[in-house]
Amino acid sequence: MAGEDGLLDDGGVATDAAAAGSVGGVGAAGSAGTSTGTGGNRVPGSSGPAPYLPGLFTQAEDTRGITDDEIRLCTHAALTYGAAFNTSADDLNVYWSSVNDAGGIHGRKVHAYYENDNYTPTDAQKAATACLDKYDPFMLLGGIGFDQIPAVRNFAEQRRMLYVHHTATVNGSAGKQFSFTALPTTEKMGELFAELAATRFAGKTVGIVKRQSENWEPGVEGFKRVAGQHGVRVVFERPVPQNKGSYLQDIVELQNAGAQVVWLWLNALESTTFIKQSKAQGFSPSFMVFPFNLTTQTLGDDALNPPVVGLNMSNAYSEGDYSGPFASYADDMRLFEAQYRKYRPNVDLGGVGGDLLFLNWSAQKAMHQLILACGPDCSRNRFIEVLQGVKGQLTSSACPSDFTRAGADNDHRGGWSASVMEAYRAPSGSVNLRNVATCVEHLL
Amino acid sequence: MAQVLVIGLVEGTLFGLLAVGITLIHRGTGAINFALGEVGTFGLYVAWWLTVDQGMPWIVGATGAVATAVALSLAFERLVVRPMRVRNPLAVSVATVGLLTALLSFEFQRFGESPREVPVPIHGLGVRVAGVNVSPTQLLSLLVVAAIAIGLGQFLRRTDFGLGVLAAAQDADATRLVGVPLRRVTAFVWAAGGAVAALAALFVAPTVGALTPGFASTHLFVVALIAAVVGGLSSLPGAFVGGLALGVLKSGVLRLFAESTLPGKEYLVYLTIGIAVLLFRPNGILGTARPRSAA
Amino acid sequence: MTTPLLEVTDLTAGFGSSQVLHGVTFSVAEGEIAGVFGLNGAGKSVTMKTIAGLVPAWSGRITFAGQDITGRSVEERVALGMGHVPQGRQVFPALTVDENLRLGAYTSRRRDRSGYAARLDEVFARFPILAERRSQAAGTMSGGQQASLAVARALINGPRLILVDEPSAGLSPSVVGELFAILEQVAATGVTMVLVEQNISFGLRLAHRAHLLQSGTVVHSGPVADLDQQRLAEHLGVGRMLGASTGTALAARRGPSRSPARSQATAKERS
Amino acid sequence: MTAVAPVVDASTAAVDGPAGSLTHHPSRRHAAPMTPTVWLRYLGVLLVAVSAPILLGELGVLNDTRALVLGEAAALAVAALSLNVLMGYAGQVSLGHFALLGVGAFASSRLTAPTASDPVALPFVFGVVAATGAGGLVAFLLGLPALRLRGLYLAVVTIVFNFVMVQSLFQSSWLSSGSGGVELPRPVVGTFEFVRNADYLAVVLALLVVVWLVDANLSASKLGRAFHAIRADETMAASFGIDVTRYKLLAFTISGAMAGLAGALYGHLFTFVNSGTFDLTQSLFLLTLVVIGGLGSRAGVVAAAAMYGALDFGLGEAFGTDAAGWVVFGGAVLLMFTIAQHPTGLAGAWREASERRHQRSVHGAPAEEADGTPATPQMVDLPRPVGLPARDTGPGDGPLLAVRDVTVHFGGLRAVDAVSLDVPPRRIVGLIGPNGAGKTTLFNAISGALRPDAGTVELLGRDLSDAPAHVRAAAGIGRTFQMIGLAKDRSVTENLLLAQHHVASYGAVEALAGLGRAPRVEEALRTRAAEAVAALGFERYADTPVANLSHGQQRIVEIGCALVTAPDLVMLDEPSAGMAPGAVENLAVRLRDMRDELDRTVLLIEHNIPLVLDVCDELYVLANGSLIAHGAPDDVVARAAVIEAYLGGAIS
Repeated sequence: MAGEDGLLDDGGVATDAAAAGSVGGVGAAGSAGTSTGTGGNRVPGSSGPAPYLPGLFTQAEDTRGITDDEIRLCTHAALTYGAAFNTSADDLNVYWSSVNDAGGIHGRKVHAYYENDNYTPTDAQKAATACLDKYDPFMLLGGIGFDQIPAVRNFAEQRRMLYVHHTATVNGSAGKQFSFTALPTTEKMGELFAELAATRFAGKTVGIVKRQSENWEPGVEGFKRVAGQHGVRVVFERPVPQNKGSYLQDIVELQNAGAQVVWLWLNALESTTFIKQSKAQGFSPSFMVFPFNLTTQTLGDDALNPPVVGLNMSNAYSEGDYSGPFASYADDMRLFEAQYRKYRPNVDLGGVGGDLLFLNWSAQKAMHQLILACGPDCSRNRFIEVLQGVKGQLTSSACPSDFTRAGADNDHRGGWSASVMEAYRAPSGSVNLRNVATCVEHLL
Repeated sequence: MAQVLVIGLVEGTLFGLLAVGITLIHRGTGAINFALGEVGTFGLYVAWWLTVDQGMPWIVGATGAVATAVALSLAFERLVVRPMRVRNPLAVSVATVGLLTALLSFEFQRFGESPREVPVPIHGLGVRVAGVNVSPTQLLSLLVVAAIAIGLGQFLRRTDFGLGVLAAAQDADATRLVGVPLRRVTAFVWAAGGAVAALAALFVAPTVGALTPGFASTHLFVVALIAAVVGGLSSLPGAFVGGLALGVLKSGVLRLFAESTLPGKEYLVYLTIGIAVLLFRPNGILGTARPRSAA
Repeated sequence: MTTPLLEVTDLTAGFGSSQVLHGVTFSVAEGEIAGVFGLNGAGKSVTMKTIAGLVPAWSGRITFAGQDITGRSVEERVALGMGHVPQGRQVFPALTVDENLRLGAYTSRRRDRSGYAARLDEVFARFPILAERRSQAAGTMSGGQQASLAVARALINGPRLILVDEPSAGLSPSVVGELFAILEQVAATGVTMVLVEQNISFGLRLAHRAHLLQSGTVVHSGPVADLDQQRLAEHLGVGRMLGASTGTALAARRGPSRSPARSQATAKERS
Repeated sequence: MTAVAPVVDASTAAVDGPAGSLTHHPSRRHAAPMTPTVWLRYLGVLLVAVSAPILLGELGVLNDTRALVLGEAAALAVAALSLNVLMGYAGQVSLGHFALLGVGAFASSRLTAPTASDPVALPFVFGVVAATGAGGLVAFLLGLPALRLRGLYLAVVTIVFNFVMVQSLFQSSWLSSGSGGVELPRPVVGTFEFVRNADYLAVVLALLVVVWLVDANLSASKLGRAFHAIRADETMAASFGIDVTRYKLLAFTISGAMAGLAGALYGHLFTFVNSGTFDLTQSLFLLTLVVIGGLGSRAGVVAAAAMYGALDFGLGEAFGTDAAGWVVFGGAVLLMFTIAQHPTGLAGAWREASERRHQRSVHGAPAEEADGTPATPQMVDLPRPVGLPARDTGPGDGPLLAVRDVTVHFGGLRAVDAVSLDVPPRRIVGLIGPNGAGKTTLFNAISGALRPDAGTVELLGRDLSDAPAHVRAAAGIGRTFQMIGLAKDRSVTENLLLAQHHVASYGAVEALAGLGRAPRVEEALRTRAAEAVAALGFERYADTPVANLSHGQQRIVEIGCALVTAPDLVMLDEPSAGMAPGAVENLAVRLRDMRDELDRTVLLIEHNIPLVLDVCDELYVLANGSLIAHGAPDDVVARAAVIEAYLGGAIS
């Protein structure tokens, strides 16, 4: 099978902006702090180039991909739903269409482009190269892909290209100049999963099935570190190669080991297949996975009793269900659905990809804040300053990021919190996910 | 220990099902149909569309799958194999590689990699043996294999046309010299191969759990190929038993070397078995020695 | 002379670039046994395969039972009543005697299945050895037994003409005698036969008319009776070598006078 | 379950009989020898290949995306050349070839990628060398089962091999970091790092030119000819002194080395690969390229890779990177069409087109003269090639060839039963007998084509009983075959060069580099072949593929090939079979020339009795595997027992 990090890490369309994390309603405050050089606000479109803010990028590189009337972003992501789900660039740009119709940001229209990375490191580099050549973007963004991100990060560092990407390992980000991630690291996600096990499944034995890869393994070390401190008993640990296909042997050994909770540190397809085969064996532990509607809707009832739970860097989405845990960001959901009805009415938001479109929409909403905060004289150096100066609070649906906390050794990591979700029977009848806890740093 | 055996047998049926398909086509055409798994998967997408998407009962989906696979195989024989100027088993096998790649890339483009729910004939947990659940679908698949082997066996032995198919596999010229229309026999063999491919996919998918392009064309196909080789690429029961044997061997190896972190250990074992059988027992472990004609 | 059952005119054929048949012409009357003789490489087998339809003719015409079958497929020619005892017998080794016979009658069973049982009994009566081993795999039988199965397989379809291609090839001398008796029985039924044979004295004892083939052309056609040793040697290009022994074979032939006319009579009684 | 009876499946004899082969592109021209002007041409091409991409990169015409796609196409071209050596030249099926690229890539990464454990990383060059070496070694190991397996069965092994590498070794922790994959940094020369794809493309193109040169050298040397002979017919190859085992493994090793190099180039192009990059679908795609391009044609397979690059790039520009999927689909459909309609692929179609053009401009195809008998060619009388012991022309006392009690039985049947015969020097000895008497079996036992169950064979006092066929050929036995043992899709000259294999004294490396003894020896072989062609009167057909000649002409070429290395003993198996009567007279004249003017010794199997009586000095008669007569031809032929055997005996 075409090798890739995982068939659908988080359902294909998980694009970039979630990577950018979110910025609290920084608005005016943020921009004031940045334009030190020229004092007061410059009126957009006025004559004279923006003053050069010395920093990582040279003057020539600093304003590539941004002009007075447009800013270009390019994302490499696994757009592999194929024609059946007709994921096209337009489906992903609904948020920017509405922003552009309302006059853009500081008078600049946002043009977002997408290149398919097919889940493989080689195609990821083809996509990144195409991004640079075709669109000469202001910023390169990396969708979820444990194997694609290290490959493109390698590419971006060599080409001195501003690259903001999804989850990566701690030492993956160490020593990097041009690559940033506003999402929790692989290790942090492992630790949070351990805390989830210690709280929701206190006293229960845990079995781990993990992908055998240096991009995944650090998460398991994080998990075991925290599990040891909080009395979580790990009774089984099994590394599996990519797309193993049949997990019968592992399932039976899990049962023999008496695992009551199973943490599937795998991608969406592998998790779906694993759970399906477990249910066929009459084995129904509590599963902890990367939660996406793609998994829950394909599994249907198998995702319930007991409900599948998991951690994600953004909020769950279930079309038309604004009650309970959705209430706190119901207006965002309504705005999201309204915009889609206006710009892309034929997209089925209730389908398997609905939550991914919402995740992408809310990430773009967060990116909007960042670009806004970058001000009218936005440049790459200024953007990095904004990004690293962020000490934001909760925005509508993406968890806050904080780059100052990482300390001197690596101020390229800004993600510290995630949301806990569980599967439930949505009013529409399909099995979707809903938040249990939103943007928590610790569960203990 | 019983657990290892049962796991092995359950997984072995998957290999066995596909191995029967491989052997049937090899017997009839002398070629190895590398696209067998994918023809079955394509049929399964049709079954998915009929059942999961359109909500039809499983049997309608299954018929749709078999019909699609048969049509695909017949079209391949008519458009590619028959007009071939240099028609020998190797050239036909390489042509099936073309069919495999074509179907695979079409499925990627059309259906994408997203896993699709698999149509399941009978739901329910099935029976528990030595701590392992044998789903009703797997039990049904045993019946299907038996039906294929017996049904096909009877058809080939009892009917004149069936006898013609057996004879064509042994001596094509002599078959024509007794008046059997060789063209129709070849078409039948490809059609039957397609049907078996679809049936195999229909009964393998529920155990795998998710339908994606190429799910029956990579791991499963390669192991089924070795199983068919173990069965001497000539005997249908030999192929099925070969599949079971490899299944048990796999679960044994995985259980025995559980700690070693080397991924895919079972494949190393398969490679050695494949080479060993081909070199020393080309007629397969179950395939009897060839009856020497006196000439 | 009645119109010939089989007529081959100016037949050319070959493989790839090398031409083997350079214009073969001969005809066979109903009820007659035609012998086609020639040394190795003279084109005997290619002639038979071209008549059967296995090898495509380059040019020339083949008519059988009044129809031009030059372009027809092998299966169609068999359905028209052409039976074959192929070179090297080519029985189906893994099928039983019963199954080999059932396949032999493929075209006639498609027309009417009822007559098959009677024809099967008739064949078993004529070949008791086959009745005895009817459920044995053909591949496990001796050369001679396979030869009789091959002949029976052709007979059971009730053909009007049987092409017998080098039946004695590869058989030990003792078995050749058995085979001769079998072919004599078949000739007695009055069915028309074209016999290709390397073993010339064997062929001469059976055939009514002989057609001598050399380097892909028929150099002589005529009744066996007026073939003498000198012309035979000369035509076959065997020259001096064929001194004594063919003479004795011919003498033995002349003993019981068998002219083609007489066997034609029996053919009429049967049909 | 009633067993469906196991069945003999003759068409794919498991181990020995080849399950048929793919149609190959018969190249008309024999490869040009490596003269200095040829070197200059390659140097020129190399310069252009290196400077063009860098220049275009500077001008911005060749941006990173375009250079990446062209780089991939160039690396695939090297991979296609490597598969072409294995499948196109040597006829060994490999459906898992991309795994060998993976071996190269991972080997190169082990040396060149800085990791936590050993931050010091070797430069790019070491990576490429390691990749080439590793590829060759692993391919050699893959070649071992290929010695006994052919066609389909080898294909099955190569597919499982591909799987084992991807599922197991490429994901093992010591070679890579699990499914995460490995890094392959771009080359650095001094301070200049080949970051820009256009610059790296220059490196790939340069190495593509080098591989092309190596492939050209290979084709123009005894290696290429030996590979083609092995693909055509291993028994025939052995009869020309080719050690089939050694050359088969050599084909795997050379192909594997090229694949390893291609893997390194591919890996360093993308700078990051994981096991999925080298999985089965990639191998099948490479196979598609090679078959569409035209198996056996260097230019064809590279053209196919270039076509893929152009299509992938064109569609990518027009419809975005998703379109690549459709390119693969198109390639697959084209593969099926190629195999069905144009088995020789692009190259074949191109050659047929150019041939038709050539046909129209020149008069008709080379046909035999009207009267069917070519000008009476003389026999090939060439001095014994250097390096062979001088031919024994003195009045030798013992027999040149002594065969004692040779016995061969297949299953129960005694094909040859304790046969002993002597062939005195400078004599023509005939061997006759009815069909199935065991003549050819005895012949094969003498020439080493099959190993007898008992008995000895001595040539000029040297015991060759245990020597394999290629050693006996080198010891001075030249032979022909009943079904014409020649590489029929190669030209007459190519066959005459092939026949001199065992006197081509230079090593494999010299052949590949086109240096050292190779050019000189090849030149000598070429002149010798030209002399032989002239002697045979075949100048007009020097470049004609043997398949296009008439049966009689092919037989003469085959006899020429048997004589071109002036063997002591010439064994002819039914040379007159299928010849027109006129040609047979001619043959008799030439056989006498061999004995009288060329002092050669001939052992002759024949059915044409007049020819035997006319030419032979002595005659052996074989029947049912044992000798029944020996003596002067006229006397033997008249014996009753002989005639009895011939006519199948009187009917009891």
